[in-house]
Amino acid sequence: MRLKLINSKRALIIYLEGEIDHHSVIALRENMDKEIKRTTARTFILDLSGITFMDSSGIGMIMGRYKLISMMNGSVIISCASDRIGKLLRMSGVDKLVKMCETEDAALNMAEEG
Amino acid sequence: MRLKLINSKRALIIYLEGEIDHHSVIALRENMDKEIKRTTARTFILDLSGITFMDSSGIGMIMGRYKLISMMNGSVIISCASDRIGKLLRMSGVDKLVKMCETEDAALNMAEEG
Amino acid sequence: MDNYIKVEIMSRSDNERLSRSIAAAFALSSDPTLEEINEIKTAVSEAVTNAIIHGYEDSEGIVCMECASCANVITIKISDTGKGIENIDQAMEPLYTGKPDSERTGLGFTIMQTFMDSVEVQSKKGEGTTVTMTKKIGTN
Amino acid sequence: MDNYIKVEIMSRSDNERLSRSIAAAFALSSDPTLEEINEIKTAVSEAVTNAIIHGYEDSEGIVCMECASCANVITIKISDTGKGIENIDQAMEPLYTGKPDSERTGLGFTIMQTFMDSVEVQSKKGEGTTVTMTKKIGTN
Ligand SMILES: Nc1ncnc2c1ncn2[C@@H]1O[C@H](COP(=O)(O)OP(=O)(O)O)[C@@H](O)[C@H]1O
Ligand SMILES: Nc1ncnc2c1ncn2[C@@H]1O[C@H](COP(=O)(O)OP(=O)(O)O)[C@@H](O)[C@H]1O
Repeated sequence: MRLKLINSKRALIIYLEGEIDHHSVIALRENMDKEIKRTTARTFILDLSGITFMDSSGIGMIMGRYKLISMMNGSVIISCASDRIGKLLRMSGVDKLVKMCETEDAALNMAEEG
Repeated sequence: MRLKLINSKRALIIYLEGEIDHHSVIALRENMDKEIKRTTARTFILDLSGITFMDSSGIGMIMGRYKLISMMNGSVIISCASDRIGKLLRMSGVDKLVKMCETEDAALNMAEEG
Repeated sequence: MDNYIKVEIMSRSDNERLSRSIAAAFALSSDPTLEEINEIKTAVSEAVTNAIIHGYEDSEGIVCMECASCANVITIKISDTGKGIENIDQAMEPLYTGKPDSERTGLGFTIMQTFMDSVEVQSKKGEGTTVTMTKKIGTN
Repeated sequence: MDNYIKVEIMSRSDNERLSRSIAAAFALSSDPTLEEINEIKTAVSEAVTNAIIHGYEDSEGIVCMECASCANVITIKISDTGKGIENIDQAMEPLYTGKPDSERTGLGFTIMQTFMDSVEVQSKKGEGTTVTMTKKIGTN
């Protein structure tokens, strides 16, 4: 996980990396929640371009973060999901809750508008 | 396996590729012997730069080709062996029978001299 | 039958990755596309994760994975001797999860069914669960 | 014991590659260097090839591979129920091969000993052979 805070837009880009499954999600969830709770950002962009594998545990993790961030009145944008991950996100209905963008720039433009 | 015939030097460069074990060696041996028997080349340069794995079946295969080529009065040069494959070749004494070069150019220079 | 392996794996969450790597390595000799490999990996990951967290409820146990290939069909059977499933039809319903308090989505079986050609579940309460999946390689 | 898997593999020559991929995938969680992974793969390839061509003499059989990790030591046990070795000391001598007419080098055991920290061979004529190898990860 790498982070980039875009102060001008109060947006935090969270770059997720590697394989996301029930095992790796445990540490990832903890790290993300810590950052989500202490940042000044209001828009959270989850950049999935570095994800090489993801199963339903990843979907659960994204939904969980969506709930936490919504509770804090923040919003979530998913960017750079591969075709396969896009399919999983649609299957689970995450795409109905969360905005999805193909590029980081598009996500940042949305952050500005929102 | 890819081949390059350098007519001016009567040298045939044989580029070996992928994983060499007891399984893959079966087809490889057959292909190599066919080419060795029909070519006009006298010097055979085995380029190992494309080998990603090799065990003692590969050593046996190289020794077998050395014997065949020697019987036909040809000579063998090994080029571009990785550190690990170099170790295997020294363990087996192949380096005593066959000239070893670090680059293709060095191998071709040797072919000219020989 | 063309080829067959049987693997017994400890029910540790870091072995989810190992299991799907093994299934992918087995499938390789059927010359699948990258997409097909990824679909197999995802389905295996779902079934093995279920065995670990639902079957054994994170306690120690052995997950067994058998892979067989016959012509261009790959069959993967994943079994545990854990607590079993009482109502299989309900368990397979999309979005049903027996662990609503965790971040489970209830989509494991749905994903297996989407990515594989067939999914069959056998289970008996207290005795364990076997999931058998097949996939034809080279159709898309 | 940290982790353990047991794999049963058909004695087909194309499963030599599968076995070493599985051993490599198992070893990954001990955080080895690329060099260490390659040494393990080579040793496993030698032992599995021996089981297939010497143990079963290319007939059908099951090769069993067990991998265990304990702290930073990986133990790999490869066994067959094939024809066995009459004289183990002789078999382990560098350059000794029971198949001088093929292109075998007689270096299999020597390579296992060079690339692993210990190699132990148990065998009984007519009953089969078990090769147990260990390697400490993170020493070079
Ligand atoms: N191997 C298993 N052993 C026991 N129960 C299982 C097993 N696999 C699945 N189940 C049950 O079926 C339910 C649905 O599974 P699934 O669709 O994979 O969703 P999830 O894992 O997100 O709960 C699980 O919540 C669990 O109650
Ligand atoms: N699993 C086995 N079953 C029966 N014989 C074996 C086995 N492994 C090794 N041997 C015997 O030991 C000899 C030496 O083995 P090795 O050093 O690997 O060389 P190579 O495989 O090149 O012959 C073999 O030729 C064979 O006679």
